[in-house]
Amino acid sequence: MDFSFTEEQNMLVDTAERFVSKEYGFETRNRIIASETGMSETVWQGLADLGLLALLVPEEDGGLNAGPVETMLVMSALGKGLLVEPYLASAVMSTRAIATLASPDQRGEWLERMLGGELIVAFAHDELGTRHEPLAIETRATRIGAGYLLDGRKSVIRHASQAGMLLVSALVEDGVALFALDRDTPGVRLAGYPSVDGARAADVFLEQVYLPESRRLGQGDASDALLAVLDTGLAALCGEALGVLQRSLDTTIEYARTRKQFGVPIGKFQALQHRMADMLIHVEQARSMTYLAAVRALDGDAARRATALSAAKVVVGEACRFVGQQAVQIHGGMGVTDELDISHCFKRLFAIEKTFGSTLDHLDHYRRTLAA
Amino acid sequence: MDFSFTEEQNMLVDTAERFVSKEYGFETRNRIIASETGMSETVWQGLADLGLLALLVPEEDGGLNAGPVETMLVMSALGKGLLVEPYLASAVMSTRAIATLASPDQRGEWLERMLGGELIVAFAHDELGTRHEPLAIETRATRIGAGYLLDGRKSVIRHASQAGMLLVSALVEDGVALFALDRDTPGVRLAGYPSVDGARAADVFLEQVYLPESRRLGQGDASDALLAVLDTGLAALCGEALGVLQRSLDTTIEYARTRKQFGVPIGKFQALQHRMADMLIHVEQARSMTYLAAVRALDGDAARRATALSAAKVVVGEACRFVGQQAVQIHGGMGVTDELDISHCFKRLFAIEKTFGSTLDHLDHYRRTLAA
Amino acid sequence: MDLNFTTEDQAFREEVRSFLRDHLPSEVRHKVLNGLPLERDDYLAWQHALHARGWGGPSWPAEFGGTGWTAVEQYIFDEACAEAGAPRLVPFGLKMVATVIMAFGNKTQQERFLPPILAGTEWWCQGYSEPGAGSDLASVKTRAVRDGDHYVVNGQKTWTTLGQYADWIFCLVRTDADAKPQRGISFLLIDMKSPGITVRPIITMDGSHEVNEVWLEDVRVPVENLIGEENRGWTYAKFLLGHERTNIAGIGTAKRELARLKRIAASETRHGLPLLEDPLFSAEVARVEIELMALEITNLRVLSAEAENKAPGPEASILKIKGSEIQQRLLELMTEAIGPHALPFDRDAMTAGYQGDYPLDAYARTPTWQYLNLRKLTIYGGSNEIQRNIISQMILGL
Amino acid sequence: MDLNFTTEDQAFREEVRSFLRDHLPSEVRHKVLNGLPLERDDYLAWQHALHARGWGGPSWPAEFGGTGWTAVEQYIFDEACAEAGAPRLVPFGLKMVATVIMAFGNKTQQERFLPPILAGTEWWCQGYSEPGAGSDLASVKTRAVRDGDHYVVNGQKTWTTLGQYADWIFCLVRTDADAKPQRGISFLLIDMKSPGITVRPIITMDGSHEVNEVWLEDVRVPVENLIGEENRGWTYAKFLLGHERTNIAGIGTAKRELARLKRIAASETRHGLPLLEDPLFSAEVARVEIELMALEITNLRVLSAEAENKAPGPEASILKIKGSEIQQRLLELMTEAIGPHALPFDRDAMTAGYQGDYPLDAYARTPTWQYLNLRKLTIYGGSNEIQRNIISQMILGL
Repeated sequence: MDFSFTEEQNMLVDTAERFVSKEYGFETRNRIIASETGMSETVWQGLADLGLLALLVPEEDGGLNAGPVETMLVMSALGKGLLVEPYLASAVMSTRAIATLASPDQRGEWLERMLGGELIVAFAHDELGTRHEPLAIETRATRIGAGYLLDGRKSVIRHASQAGMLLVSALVEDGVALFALDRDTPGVRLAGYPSVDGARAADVFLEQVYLPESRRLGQGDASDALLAVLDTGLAALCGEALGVLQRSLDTTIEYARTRKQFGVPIGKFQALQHRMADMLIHVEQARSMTYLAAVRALDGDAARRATALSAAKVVVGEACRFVGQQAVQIHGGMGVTDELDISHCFKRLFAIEKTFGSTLDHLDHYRRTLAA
Repeated sequence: MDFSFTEEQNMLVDTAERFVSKEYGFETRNRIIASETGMSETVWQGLADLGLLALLVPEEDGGLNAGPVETMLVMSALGKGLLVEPYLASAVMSTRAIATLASPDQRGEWLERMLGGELIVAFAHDELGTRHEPLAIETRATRIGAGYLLDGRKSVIRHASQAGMLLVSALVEDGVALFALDRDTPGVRLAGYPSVDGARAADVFLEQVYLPESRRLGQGDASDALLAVLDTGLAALCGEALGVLQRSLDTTIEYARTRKQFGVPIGKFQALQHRMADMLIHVEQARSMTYLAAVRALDGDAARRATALSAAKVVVGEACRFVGQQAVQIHGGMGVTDELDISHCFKRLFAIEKTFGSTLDHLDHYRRTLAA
Repeated sequence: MDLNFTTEDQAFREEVRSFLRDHLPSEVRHKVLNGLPLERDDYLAWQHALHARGWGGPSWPAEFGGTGWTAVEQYIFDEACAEAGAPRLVPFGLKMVATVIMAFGNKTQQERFLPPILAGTEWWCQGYSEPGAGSDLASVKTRAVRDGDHYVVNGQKTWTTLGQYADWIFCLVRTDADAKPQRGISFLLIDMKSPGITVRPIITMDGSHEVNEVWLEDVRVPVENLIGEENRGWTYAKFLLGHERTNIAGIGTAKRELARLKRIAASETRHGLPLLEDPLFSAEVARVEIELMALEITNLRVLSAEAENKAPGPEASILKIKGSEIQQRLLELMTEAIGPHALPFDRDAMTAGYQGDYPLDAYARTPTWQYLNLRKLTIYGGSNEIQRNIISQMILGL
Repeated sequence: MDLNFTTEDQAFREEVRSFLRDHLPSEVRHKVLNGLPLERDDYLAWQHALHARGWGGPSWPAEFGGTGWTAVEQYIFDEACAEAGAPRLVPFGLKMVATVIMAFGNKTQQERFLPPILAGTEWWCQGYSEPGAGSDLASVKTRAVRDGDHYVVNGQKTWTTLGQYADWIFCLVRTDADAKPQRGISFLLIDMKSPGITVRPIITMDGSHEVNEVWLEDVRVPVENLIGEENRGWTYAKFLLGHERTNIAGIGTAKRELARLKRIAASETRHGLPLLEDPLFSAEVARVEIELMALEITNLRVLSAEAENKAPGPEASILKIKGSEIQQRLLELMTEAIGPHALPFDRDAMTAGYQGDYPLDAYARTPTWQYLNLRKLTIYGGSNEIQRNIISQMILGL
């Protein structure tokens, strides 16, 4: 049993935190989310330069081959900065999917450009009904000649409009497959919009999109690999949540220490004191489960892994809701304005709670395993 | 719309409250619950003398023919005294059942003795599985000659050992029937025990118990009447809860005003202040739903009535739990002792929450009606 | 005891409903029922319609041109309007400054200011809160110094709701700096067109422009715009705070939103079952529906006690606390019901005439911004913490 | 990062489990697993068994005859014991007074008092709380006046857990009435057989006799029973309060009770379905299981930080708050699971050898008294309100 981090891991945290605090201040972020593309090329290149985009890339492809613990640590640091760039989608989930499934040729073609910051890849898996059942895919890839025709709709795909390539999950004859799709392939239409948390997303409509065999990742049914990627994403998301939670708590404590009402700092009011104690408890319980999620993210037993990750998402999700709402409440009127960063934390926590299944979805999943 | 009570109703409250505060002090009650029979004949006779046992008896049988509002008011007053005598079972539910179903002969035989205090009647309906489904009866009455043979088990029947007669629900050929059973009828065995709240209860085992036709109440399927009696009981129970809740809140407020810690009354601590505010909110919401339960208790549409009563039980049940637990918590160490009345309030609130279906049972019932 | 309205009250409700069917502008109704943001003209259109019917002042006594309705009638009216999808009545003129002018203003002030409020031709906003004061309203720093026939006002107000539309602002100003905090405050009516007034928007986290900062720099206000006596403004402000209890819980609004939640939950599915039949989700809907049922009766009890002139207890605070929590919960459950569709957030798609290619079901477009927007409910109008303080002071007397 | 115990630790756990299988008396195990009340001899039998194995002092350093285990080993031991159905170790001797004697007692005191604690031949109780003091431990009123070679002690202690079995009591007494509250306090060891000591039971709402009032009337205590220096007792008491963090969350106990809850929920049904498959009930079980899972890791994190000698933060308070809430919730859910069978309450039926005709399934006999009994968890050992004060003081520093 060991909750300490290696020197390398601590350096990684340091690197990521320093980058965020230097390059990703509140004003900078506001400019980025208001910009045309909704992300910063400079920031993305900065992440590439620090090697952070290579985190999950295998060594033989020039990467760091790091694991879920490192991913969690980096995500947490980026979460503290409320980073809206496509790190989770491209550097975590898509990288993991390619590293797991893709052929050497494909890896060569994509990973180097990804870790260098040239190629952003969105992970286009979710559909209208996916939130509750990860394999409820309706998009179909029909074999035609030496390739496939894809039809379907992917919904609320983060960063789709910022990505050069999309990894699309689809039903094939022998199960589920992942396809790599250039965004400008004929038949692909994006309906884009901002996400509540400042990032960009889109629904992706696929109509008779032709892809050659070389654009399919791996052979046979990729369900297991897909689930593993989704769980990697969920564990990483918990890491991000932890960063946002910590920032929300710290900001609230600082506000309560300094903001005066009726002549005393509001942190002197016992009702608020106890609420902040409860916020801390939520954060610490979320931290514990985020650690668990990281450790279990590579568990080969998919059912056991899913149960542990559902448990983590429940605790993290409850924390997102409680800490987010109370942070705003304790900030009073200032808490609901766009001017302070606390409302931006609130919105990211709200979005995280709804991503990859809500607290209620995961509680429901977990409770169904009890009688088994 | 009118939330005031008539002069008669106010007098009734006054009568019942005066009786309780004069004749049912904490010490008296402690003696009663520790006594052999677990109830006081004197108190029972006192209730009879005040006419309170005649409350639900029809006028033609010498009673007051009062309705659910009067029942609620009296139950609330008795609840404030944590009365352990069989008022709900005998004077409310059994009286209502007899008044509704029994023949003139039967009414003549029983009601006069009941309102005079001579005859106590327990309502022996619940079985091992009844809590969730009121009509899930397994006790059977098989016709034999001019009578019936009863077999079955009634579980957690309050006051069974104190009653001269039991009203027993059983399946008959044409549905459900109620039978009046003297406690000493051959084949009846009671396994008695104290209830957590100081009252007495028993499981009632019926083995080949012979009853003549004259002991069956009414003809044909009595399901509707039985449900109506159970709902009358539930509405009355909400009334009792209200009395216990109010006493618990008042006691806690008084304790917090006077008990000092760190040199100040504990009621000065904001965390406790807010908790008491929440207790008050629970009590007031429970009061509102208790009123609703009383008003709807006679609704002829059984499904609509059941839904309203389930809603009431949810709000009252939540109040029982929150107010009971917080009252004890705010009393600190003193709250868990047998010496103060607050722990006795706590136990009665606990028992009420579990009676006639728990909060969760009723929430489940209610939610199933949403999609209908 | 009778939980039903009298026959007369029921007939009245029918009359209101019938009026709503005929005269509530359909675009406005559409916006309200679908949670779309309202604009100035939406509020005004509704006020004009009411005024045309003689219902411009539902809470006003007849002598000032109001309806003279009882508290019960006002409640019925409010509830029917909310359920039907009418916008709320903007309270700053109708319910706030008008109440003070009627109670403490002089004849001239009453004749000058009340009719345009009723007719919806002058828009009022509130100048109470100041930066950093939060719930501590008595810590007014804006100063008014007498200079001949004028006061010269300097200071800053904040959280001024819909101040960008306002023709007038009523302000608490400090006229005696040496008196105790609550003593030296006066109540002034100020023309928003006065030189020296600057309105700056505060954008809230949902992207709305609902509240403002109002800067007052050497603003000259004629002394005849002083309400009542100098230095007694706190009394008038407090009178107002204790006055409005009829619609504080928002029962009608909550009922409308509950119906909307159930419509959404009937459309969305989990494991192939409508969410309204999903055990865990439907249990949450049941909880809030039951809470609301209880609060409605609690509200009726308060009305009934008001009708009997019983001394007010902590009821107003109960109504505020539970009402705001229920409304927030309803929106939270709507965002839960639409799942990942709670994330897309395009303000353009939240307008009534939107024709773009936003790929969401119409019902999924607005819950999120409303959820964000309604965080304010537990903060403003006396935060829920302040309300719990009030309750505990009443019951503990410490 | 590694959430698993080391191979050595896992081997150690197996050793403890094996010992438990062979040496935990089966009647005692039966009582604990079924929530039946324990008696003096149950605790002693277990302490004797541990002592025989050399494990009488799991938290003691080897130099005093203890096991010399690390904090992690102690945790593993505690958890394995609790899960297997061993009684808790009565802490007043083993964990409290012994810790103080080891740290601040002199050689004579250590030799006189420690061995009988280890062997389970002398039973200790705690004389801290006084009537009316609640969580304000420093407000000690019991006075000790020096008279030659003795202190003469007068006063009253309360909430003295299992004092009816005790041979000795350790007391906080006031030796300087003029000093500030926390200054003039001394730490005395008092023989319970001393003339002038009266023990009166306090019956709790579950009908148990667990706590007592202890009256001291001119009790003469030899000065050699003073620990450390006169008037420095508060320092020793505080040292103790900060000392014990290993088992504060009760993870092992909670796991055992969770398993019991699931057994009950698999037996009881609603609408024909085992409660463990009932959506609403199983969701509640899931919630508490997940909370416990998180708390276990939080506890391990605290242990790990302790092993690295990191400065303690608010963790002990987190463990106390969540641990007590989880245990209370588990019992609450058991009473929910047995439904109306939570009402019958016959203390006689809650004894191991009961042969009467109590008509309840065995598993339904004890949850209610335990639910009542465990209300104390959020009150004693520093109430959860005090714990939240501690946390907020640490994070806010106000």
